[in-house]
This record gives sequence, C-alpha cells and structure tokens, in this order.
Amino acid sequence: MISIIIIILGIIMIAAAFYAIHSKSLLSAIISAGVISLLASVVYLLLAAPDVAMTEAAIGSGLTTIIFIFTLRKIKKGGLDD
Amino acid sequence: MINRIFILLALLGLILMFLPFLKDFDFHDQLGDLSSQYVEGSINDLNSQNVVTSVVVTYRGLDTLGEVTVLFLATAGIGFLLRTKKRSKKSRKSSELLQTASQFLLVLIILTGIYIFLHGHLTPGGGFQGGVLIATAFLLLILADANVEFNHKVLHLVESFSGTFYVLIGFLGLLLLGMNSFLDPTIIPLGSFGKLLSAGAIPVIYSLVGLKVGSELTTILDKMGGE
Amino acid sequence: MVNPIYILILSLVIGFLLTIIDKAGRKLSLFFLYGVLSFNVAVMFIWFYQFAFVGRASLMIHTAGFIAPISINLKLGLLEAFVLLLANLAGLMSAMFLFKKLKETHISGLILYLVLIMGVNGLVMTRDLFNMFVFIEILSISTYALISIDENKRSFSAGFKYMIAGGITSTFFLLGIIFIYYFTGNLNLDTVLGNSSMLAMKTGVFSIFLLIVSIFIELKPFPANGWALDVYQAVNSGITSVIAVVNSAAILFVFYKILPLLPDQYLMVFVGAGIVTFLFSNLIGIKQTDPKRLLGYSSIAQMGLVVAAISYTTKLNISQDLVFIMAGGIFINHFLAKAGLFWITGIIKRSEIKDWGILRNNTPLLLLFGVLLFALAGLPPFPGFWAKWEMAKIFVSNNLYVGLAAVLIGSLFEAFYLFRWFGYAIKNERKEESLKPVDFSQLFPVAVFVLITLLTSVWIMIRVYAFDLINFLPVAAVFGMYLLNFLKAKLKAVLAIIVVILYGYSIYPLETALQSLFGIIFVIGSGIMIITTMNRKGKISGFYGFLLMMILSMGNLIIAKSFLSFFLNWEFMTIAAYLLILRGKKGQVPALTFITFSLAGAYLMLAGFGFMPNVLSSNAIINTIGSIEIPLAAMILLLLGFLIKSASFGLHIWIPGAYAEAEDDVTPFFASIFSKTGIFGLLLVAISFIKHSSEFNPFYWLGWLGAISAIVGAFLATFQEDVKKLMAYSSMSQLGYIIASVSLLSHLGWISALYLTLNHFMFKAMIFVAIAGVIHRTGTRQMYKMGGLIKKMPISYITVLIGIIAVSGVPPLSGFGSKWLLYSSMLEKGWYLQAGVFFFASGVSFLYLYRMIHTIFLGQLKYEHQNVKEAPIYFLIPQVIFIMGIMAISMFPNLIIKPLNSIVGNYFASTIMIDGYNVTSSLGHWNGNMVMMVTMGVFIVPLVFLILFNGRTQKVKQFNIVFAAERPESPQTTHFAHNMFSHYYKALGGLTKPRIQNFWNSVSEWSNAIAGLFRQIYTGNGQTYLLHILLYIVVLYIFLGV
Amino acid sequence: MIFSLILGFILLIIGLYGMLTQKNLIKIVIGFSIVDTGTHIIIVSIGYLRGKTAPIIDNAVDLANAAKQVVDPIPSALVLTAIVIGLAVTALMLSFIIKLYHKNRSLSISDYQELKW
Repeated sequence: MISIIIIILGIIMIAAAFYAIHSKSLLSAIISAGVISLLASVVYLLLAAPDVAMTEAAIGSGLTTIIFIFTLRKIKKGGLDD
Repeated sequence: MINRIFILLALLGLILMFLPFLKDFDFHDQLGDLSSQYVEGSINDLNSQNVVTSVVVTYRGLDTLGEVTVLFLATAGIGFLLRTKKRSKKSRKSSELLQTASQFLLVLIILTGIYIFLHGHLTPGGGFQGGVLIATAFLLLILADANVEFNHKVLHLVESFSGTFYVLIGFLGLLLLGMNSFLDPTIIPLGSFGKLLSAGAIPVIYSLVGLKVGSELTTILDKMGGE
Repeated sequence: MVNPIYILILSLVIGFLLTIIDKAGRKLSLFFLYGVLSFNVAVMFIWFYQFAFVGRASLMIHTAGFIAPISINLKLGLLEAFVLLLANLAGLMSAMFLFKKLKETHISGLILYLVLIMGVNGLVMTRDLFNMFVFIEILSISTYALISIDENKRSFSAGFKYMIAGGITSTFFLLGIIFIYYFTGNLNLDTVLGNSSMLAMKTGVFSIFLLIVSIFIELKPFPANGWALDVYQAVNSGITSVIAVVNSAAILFVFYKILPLLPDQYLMVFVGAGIVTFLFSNLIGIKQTDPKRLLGYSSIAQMGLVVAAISYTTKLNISQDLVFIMAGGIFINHFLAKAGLFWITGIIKRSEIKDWGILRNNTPLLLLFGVLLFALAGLPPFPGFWAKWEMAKIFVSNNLYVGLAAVLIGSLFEAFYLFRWFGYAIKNERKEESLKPVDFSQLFPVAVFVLITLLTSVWIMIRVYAFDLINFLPVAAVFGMYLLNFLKAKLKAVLAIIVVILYGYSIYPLETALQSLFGIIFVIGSGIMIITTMNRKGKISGFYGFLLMMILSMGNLIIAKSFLSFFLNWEFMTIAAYLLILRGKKGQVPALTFITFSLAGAYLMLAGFGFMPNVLSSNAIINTIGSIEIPLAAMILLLLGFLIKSASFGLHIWIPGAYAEAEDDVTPFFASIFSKTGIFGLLLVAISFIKHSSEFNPFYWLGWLGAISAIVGAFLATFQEDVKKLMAYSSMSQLGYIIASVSLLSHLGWISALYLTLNHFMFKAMIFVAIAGVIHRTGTRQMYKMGGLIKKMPISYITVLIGIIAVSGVPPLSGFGSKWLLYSSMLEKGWYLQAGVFFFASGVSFLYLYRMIHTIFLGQLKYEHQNVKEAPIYFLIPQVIFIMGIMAISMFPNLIIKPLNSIVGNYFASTIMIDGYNVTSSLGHWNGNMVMMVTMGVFIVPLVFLILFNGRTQKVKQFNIVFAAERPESPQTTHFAHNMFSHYYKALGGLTKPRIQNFWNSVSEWSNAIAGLFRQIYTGNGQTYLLHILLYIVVLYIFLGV
Repeated sequence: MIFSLILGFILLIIGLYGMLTQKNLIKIVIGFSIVDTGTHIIIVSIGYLRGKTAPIIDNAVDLANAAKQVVDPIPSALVLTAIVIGLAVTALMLSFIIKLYHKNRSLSISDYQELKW
C-alpha cells in the first residue's frame, strides 16, 4: 500500500522536477520545486518520520519557496537600491 | 554539443556508480546497536518520549548546536551580503482588514510554535519546526505590509540571548558534571516519563533553539523580503 | 588544562552576542574578536606544548555525558594541536591583516570570521562523521559570505561558483556518510574504522570512496578546481589567505582522518591524483601573470602534493617521523609561505607580476617576500626542501619513478614561475610610482610568518637532521650582512675577506690533498677575488651577503659528511649564484635561465641521491664515496646534474647570459671558481665508479661530450662580439677539456684533469678580472668599440697576455704542461679521435684569443678612450697574485705535479715518474723548467735585437688625418675587429647555429603551448566547473577499479 | 523502502541535470534544492524499517520492547540538520544572485565568466 502511494507520489514529483527545470516561467518553476518538497514531506510521513515531515513541509516547501519568491521579487524590481 | 555529451556522460557515470548500491540494497529488519541504545536510552536515561528529539538535542547535541550556528551564519551572511548603507522608506499601505487579521493570526501562530517546541520531547516536532512556525508568523506581517518595521532590537536580543543561553546551558553541564558533559540535559532533574516537565534540560534547550531559529529565520525573511 | 571545547563555547557566545556588543562601538567588538582568536591560539599552544614536550597522551572529550560512540566526541592529540595551533595563528594574523577592513565593515563580517575559525577548530577535533559534515558547512557558509567582503562583481561571481561546487560536494559527502551509516550502523569514525565488514562489499568501498572523494574535491584536485582558482584571484587577500591555508588545513586534516577507512590497495588512486594535480597546476601556472591566480595554482599544486604524500605514507605505513617530515614539511611550508605571500599581494595590490618592481621600494618587505618565495619553491633551508628529499628517497625505494619524475618536473615549473615573479620584483623598477607606507597591521603578520618559517627550518636542521653549525653559515652570512647593511662597501668587503679567512682556518686542515686542492680554489681563490669588489662605491646592499653565501657553501661542499649536507650546500650555492646574477643590470632573463637549469640539475641530483644509502660517517663524503656503490641510474642522474653546472654541451645555454650579465667583478667568481663545483661533483661520482666499475661505462660518453663541448664552445667564442660572452664560451670549451680528462679514468688523465682545473681557475680569474677592469674604464663590452688600450692599461694587457698564453698551451707557461698531459693521457688510453678533436679545438681557441687581445689592446686607440686610465688598484691586486701563481707552477711544475701525483695515486696506480723537473710518462717526458728556460732564451734574443736596431721607426700621431672621405653610415662595420672572422664564419658558421638554443626554446614554447591548452578547461563558467567535478568523481571511481 | 530510495536517486540526478543545463542562475539554485530533496529522501529511506512506527514512544508503543517497534531515529535526526543547512545554503545562494543581478543586470551564468584560465 505504502509502496503504491510512494510510486504515485514519486511519478508526480519527477514530473514536477522536470517541469521545474524546463518551465519558461521562473515563478512556476519555484512553485513546482515547492510542490516537490511538499510531496516529499508526505513521503517522510509514510516512512514513519513525522519530525522530518514537519520540517520539510515548513522549511522545504514553505520557507524555501518564500525565499525564492522574495528573490524573484527583488530582481523584478531591479535589484537593491543603494 | 560536446558539452551536452559530457553532461550525459557525467550523469550516466553517476547512475552507473549508484546502481550497484541500489541493486545490492538490503533493508535491515531491525535497529542497529546504536539506534537501539538510543531508543532505550531515551526512555530510561532521558525520560524523553520522542527519540528523535533525544538524539537531536542530547546524543547528537553538538550537531544541533552546529546546525543552529549554520543558520546563524546564514543570517549573518545574508546580512553581510545584502548590507546597504541606508534603508529607504517607501510606504505602501495594505488594507486595514489584512493587517488586523494578520496581527491576530500572528499571535495564534506564535503560540502554536511555542507549543510545538515545548512539546518537542513528547510529540513530533521541536525547536526547528516551532521556530519556523514563528518565522512564518512574521512572514505574514511582511506579506501584509512589506515595509513593516520590526522591533529589530528585540529581534536581535532574542536571537543573541537564546543562542548564548543555549551554549551556556551546555557549559553548565561542563561545570557541574565534568569535562565530558557539554550539553548534558541531566543538569536538570529528569522528571517523569511522558510529562511536559520531563527529559531534563531537553525542553529548555529545544525552546531556546526554537527562539533562536525563529528569530534567525525572521531576520532572513526580513532581509530578503524587505525593500 | 583548558578544555579545548571552551574554544567552541567562547567563540559561539561571543559570536552570538557580537551584534549587541557592537552597539557599544566597533572598538569593543574588535577587542572581543581579537581576544577570542588569541585565546584560541593560547589554548592550542598550551596543548601543543603538552603533547610535544611534556608527553601527555592525547585527549578525548565526549559530549552530553555519554561516551562515544553514543555521543559525539572530540579528540585532541599532538597532530590536532599542531594543525590547530597553526590554523588559529593564521586566523589571528589574517584578522590582524584585515584590521582596517574589519573596522569599517558590517558587524556580520566579524561574526562570520570568528565562527569560521571556530568551525576549523571543531572540524579538526571532531571524530564523528556527520559532525564533520556540520562543521564543514559552518566553514563553507562563513567562507561563502566572507568572499563578499570587497563588494565587487568578480568576487560575487567567484563566490557563486564556489557555492555550486561546495554545495554539490557536501551533498556527496552527506551521501557517503549515510551509506557508511547503512553499512556499519554507526557514525563514529573510530568505531567505523574498526568495522571491516563493510569493506567486503563493493558498495561498501564505494561508500567510503564517495566520502573521501568529496573531501578530496574540496582540496581542489586538477582539473576539478576552476571554482577555487576564481576565488583565489577575485577575493580580498586577507580572506584568500584564510581560504588557502586555514580552510585547506582543516579540510586536509579531515582527509587525513578519514583516509584510513579506504583499504590500502585503493590508496594509489589518490597518490596519482595528487601528483597529477601537482604537475598540471604548476604547468598551467607558467602561463599565469596575475599574482593571486598564480598563487592559486601554486596552492592547488601544493595541496595535491600533500594529498599524495599523505595517501602514500598511509599506504606504506612508514614511521611517524618520516610522515611528519614529508607530508608535514610540505604542508607547513605551503601553509606559512602561502599565507604570507597572499598577504603581500594584498599589500602590493598589483594584478600583473610585471608591475611588481614597486616592491623594491620597500626593502624589509622585499626580504620577507624573498624568504617566502624561496620557501615556496622548496629550496633549503625551508621545510619543503627536506620534504622533497625524503619524498625522493621513499619514492625511489618503492620504485615509484614516474611519480618522482612528475613531482620533480612539477617542482621545476613551480620554481620557474615563482622566480620569474621574483625577477620582476627585483628588476622591473618603476620610478614614477612609489609604494605607500605599509601599515604595521599588514606587515606584522607577514613578519611573524617569516619568522616561524625560519625557526621551523632551523628546528628541522638541528633536531631532525642534527646538522653541524657550519651548515648554517651560508644562510647566517646573508642575514648577518643584511644587519650590517649600513656599512660602507669597502668595510663590508674587508669583513667578507675576514670571514672567508676565518672560515678557511676553521676547516683547515682538510683530510686529504684532493680536498685541499679544491679548498684552495673555492676558499682561497674566493678570498683573493673579493679584493676586486672593493672598487665599488656606496653600500651595495645585498651583495656581500650572497657572495659569502656562495663562497661558504662551496667550501662546505668539500667537507660535507653526508649526501644531504652536500646537496644542501649545493642548493645554497645555486641560490646565491642566482641572486648574484640577478643583480646584474640586465640580469632578469639570464638569472631565470640559470635558476631553471640549475634547479633542473638539482632535481636530477635529488632523484639520484634518492637511490643512495644514508651515509653516517665522520669523514667527508668525497673521502668515503669510494666505499659506496652508486647504482647506474643514480650515477647518470647525478652526472647530468653536475654537467649542467659545468655547462657541458647541450646544457650550456645558461652560460653566456649568466656570465655576461652578472656584474663584471662577479663574473670571475663564476667562471673561475663556481664552474669547478661541477668538476668536483664529477670526481665524486667518478671515484665511486672506479671502485665499483660496471659493464656500462657512462664516462666513455662523457669523454665525447667533453670533446664536443670543447670544440663547440671554441667556435661559439670565435664569433662573439661581446668580450664577456666570448670568455663565457671559452669557459665552456675549457671545461670540456676537464670533463674529458676526468672521464679518462686513468692516472695520467686525472692528473691532467686536476692540473687543468687549477690552471683554468687561475688564468680565467686573471683574464676576467683584467677584462672587468677594461669594461670598468671603457664602459662597453663590445670589442670593436675598444682598441689600442695597451698604452693606457699596460698591466691589464700583460695579465691578459699571460692568461692567453696559459690558455692556449703555448710554451712556456702552465698551459703547455696541461696540454702535454692531456694528449699523453688520451693517447695512452687510445682515445685518438677525441684527442684529434681537442687538438682542433685548441687551434680554434687561438682564433678567439687572438681576436680578444688584438681588438682590445692592440690596434688604434678610440677617440673616446683617450683619457682612459689603468684599471683601479683593486682589480690589479688579484691579477698580480694570479700571475705569480701561474708563473710559479710554470717554472716549478713539481710544486703542483707532485701533490697531484699523490692525490691521484689514491685512486690509480702511478704511471708517471717524477725525477727532478722531469715528468716521464709512457709516451715521453716533459720538463717544465727546461721549457721555460729555453723559451725565455728564444724570446730574449729577438727582443735584444729589436731594442738595438729599432731606432729608425717613425711615430705617427693617431689622429693625424692622412686622408678624408665620406663618413660611413655605420662606422663600426668598417672596424677591422667587427665581425673579425667572417671568412671563417662562411666556412664553419654552420657549426655555431643555435641548434641547442632552439631546442630549449622549443621546449619552453611547447610547455607554454601545453599549459595554454590545458588552461582552456577553466572557462570561467560555473556549470562547466560543476561538470568537471562530476566527471572527475566518475573517472576517479573508474580508476579505483572496485 | 526501495521505491523511495530510487525516487531519491532519480531526483538527485534530475537536479544535477538541471544545474548542468540551465543557464538561469535561479534555475540552477532550483536544481540544487531538488538535489537536496533527493538526498534527504535517500537518507530517510535508509532509516526506514518495514512495518514499524515513528520513533516516538507514546501509548501505542510497548515500553519494554520499544527498540523492536520503531524505525531508526538517527537518519531522521540527521535529515533535520541537513534540511536546515540546505535552507541556509539556498538562502545564501539566492543572496549572491541578488547581488550579482544588482551589479550586472543579468541572470545568465554565461555572463559571469570574466575570471578564467
């Protein structure tokens, strides 16, 4: 049962990874990288590692994505002003 | 083109390197000696329900201190990289409603975060997860009002002192229990198994880690998200 | 004792609080920063002292109240304390170097720096694999951030490439850790080391490989190191020196810690990879002109060599002392020199080595620069030298010849680019801009590291090799003279003569007459020659120190008691000679050629000595060599090394430049004295050979080489316009005679060899000193610009005349005897063809000797030389002394033949009879005294005739113009002395085509082209660098052959 | 769990592929974070034991035989650390990108090769 879920999740994750790499839009790439992390945290949960799952969900898919988006926003606005 | 071929070769080579490992992979069906010792030690020596927490905070406490340091360095590094002479002030008001809502949420999320790291030795999660949650609360503030002025002084104080106390608690172990007891949680009575006030200094350390991680991540978010 | 974990605690607490502390002012923050860094140094110093001198056992510190492997533990032993003492010291010094920067920059900079150093301490001490990963990340992240200390685009892009490379390698490291955990169920290094079950499986070895290779990548192996080069080039020098030495030291130590995990049979992969890195990084370095990138190449090369040394010693399991000298020597050498040089690049701030002439404006800094550079080049007495010595021995005894060759060739490349840089610093003076005064905070760290380098060197010499004090003298002389720099030149010259006399007295009496013979040449000859230099004015800083260094090290060659001592002094001598040549006005290129050839020779010798047993004797090596059998390979290597010094054909192209461009009063040292060291070396090998002759006789070929040198040298001399070059080629020719007669390996042959040696020493000294006087007065070296100087400089003329007679072998002077001996010995041996060649060469010698004396002293005086005076008295004194010497041995050949007969009698049965003044060989006899008398008689009769009947000559004033005509476009072409032997040139010029020169030029061009080709891989693209890393891992895995 | 282990490796390779082929700096960092995720999945998979529960000794676990009923806590602990470190590295890389963009107005890695040879 777990195996099947992991295989399904895995296929989605691999697809998302390819999308993240090849997508023209940076924003969608960032979001799909976040999705990979989110699905990874589900995998961790299935692998009986709830601590890791929580951390991955919060840091991997949450904070990391946010930081990427912040960077993108900074660049879109033309970098730093000094 | 040649470049592509080399990339293909490199990746193919890596796959071939890893393949035997996957082929011969043979899952253990029981815990190794060390892990068993950890599980039993967590129950018997540390009175901590969450074995991962015991490992993170105690047995591999030095790693965790290092990890906190890494995050601290990242904060300092980002501050160092993105150092600007002056912060420009531009105001962009967001709606009142969003602000009020976010402030309400802020308190709620922070409380949840604190709950998580206080229960680190009992339930999944701990200092890092709680800390991230606290940072998320401040993230909401940033998103609601990009120019939010945190009280940086408080942030710095929390960041500096939580870290300092973390190290000092470790140091207390050295003072009280001898030269091999840096970061020993038994400087505080262990309490009874399964209770909030148990596992010696683990909840204290994890709370400090939580505060430290929370304030550090907030600083990172502020540095990268602020304008 | 202070628990070393306090270093972590204190650094972290101060690091965490520094943001708040900084609110009270930067001074306070800096106080804390320097306080903690000094605390680290102090703690490690105490522990190092405890381990090294009190003999404490190493310390294990566990954490969390549990014993490892349950908890993470730290280990502090002698090695850890040693590495950390150095690393913390470098950390403190670099922080001092960065003082101004740290004062102004964002507070985070201080925090990052402090925690970086803490990370190094943790990384070195920890015994837990995953904990290593955490500390590596601490180290990396703080380094990444500090790269941006100077906010320029280059450092940001370098930093980004570094992060990509570092990120991926630590991912692989992490994978290696978790795989090892999977196999052993443990993360503690000591437990894992004891668990061999994982090695039974291919995948187990693979896991270890992954772990080690990712650390190895962090040590920047060729070619997976482009990212590191960019960082070295772009980042602030203070930070670069931390990255190059402190970080590298820590990572290297991790490599050392985890290497034993890998079974012995796989270690050769890392030995090979390390040596390849060393060779290729140095090769590519020769094309580099940015000093920081140059140092980057050198750093990478040195780390490669250390990795090779560590891997090899781990594999061989050899004694700890040797490991320390070999791996530790290269390491500490690199550590101190590289940090210091990077700091200096931060002071000078010139991104082209051509612009480094500015360094000359600051003598103390130049001295520091010189010491560090020589240390880095692996010259004695610095630690790298001893390391290479031991390395050669170990590699040879394990038949790792390819490895040794690669290391030596790589070292030669490294020396080449370092000395090219040094040449620019010494010679490329730029008047228009002057160096700003250097801050104490920047000079101090460099000075401290130079001091440590010197102390370490002395320590190794005394404690490890137990050298006599006399071996220190050459270096001591340099520093002594540097301290006395304020004195006038004349005073320094007198002082130098006194030192030479005292030195001579201290080594007297020598054990054998052979030693005494060379003692006369090296020590007494030098003492006399110093008089020439007294003509100089001013302080001439840095001259007498190097001169004394050369003289004393030549003296030490005679009394050296071991091969190591011999080689040590040989290298000292080379260094001194290099520096003296470099002092010449246009000395930069010739000096570089000289040092490159000399070091090539030295490395050949080093390889040769690698084959030899360690000699422990209280007698000089020249006396004990007879009882030691030198293997054939070693013999050929040593002979090649010595032949370079004696400018044998094919290896001679350094000689014209070096002789011609050295200062005029220094050239006699080279030509007459220094060149004899090669002969001494040949004798050293030959003495062993005659006692243990083998089937293959290299000396037969050496005889031919001598003959070719003699004839080619003579031809080259014939077509020279430059008098010093003429004499240089003449030396090459004359040394050919000596080489050949040594190669005869017969009684008569060796007598003639020694006789020629002594003869050449005297006449070459005389002629060169006389020529130096002429050049001093006329200001030119071109012979066609001189003429008719006989009237103005009669004494110099007489000297040259006597010298020429002595050279050419015309009766009555000593040259005749030497030629007689030479031909007799050759015929006796049956070398008829060779004898013919020499006979022909002697004929050619007449051409150039005639040309020299004719165009300089005879003919018409040049207008501009009307007021020329005789050479200064300081030039005349040595000339007179040597004239007397020549006369003495010509009149009374027994003075010299008898001692020579007894010297050579030790090695061969005597084949000549000495009866009064009559020397009888199997082919005839020679009575020097009689020859002298007869010749004098023949000479005096026409002289009397001329004086009596010479009344009718009419004297014409020189500038009494008889006819006038159009002035030629280029007047020198009309001078008879210009292109004097053009008619011979038509016939024989083909022989002098610079084929050998072209050969070496194309060697140099090819090296450059190959370097240029290889460095194309460093495209500057971060992705390419990542690709290199991945491919490198794959290729190395294939080589591992699991 | 062999499938998650394979998944981890595949993600690792895809991430590397992205890092090697994409010219955009941000894409390279995305590639790096995929590599990171892949590595973390590998580590957790290695700690997994079939049919056992999370290493939290609550009421569902028999205290006396706890060691026989839970999965390996060590890899979990390691991954916790690794995730946080990954975040730190990623954030720092992105800061470098911000600075680079600020200096040169380009996100293409080909525009940053002035240091070479």
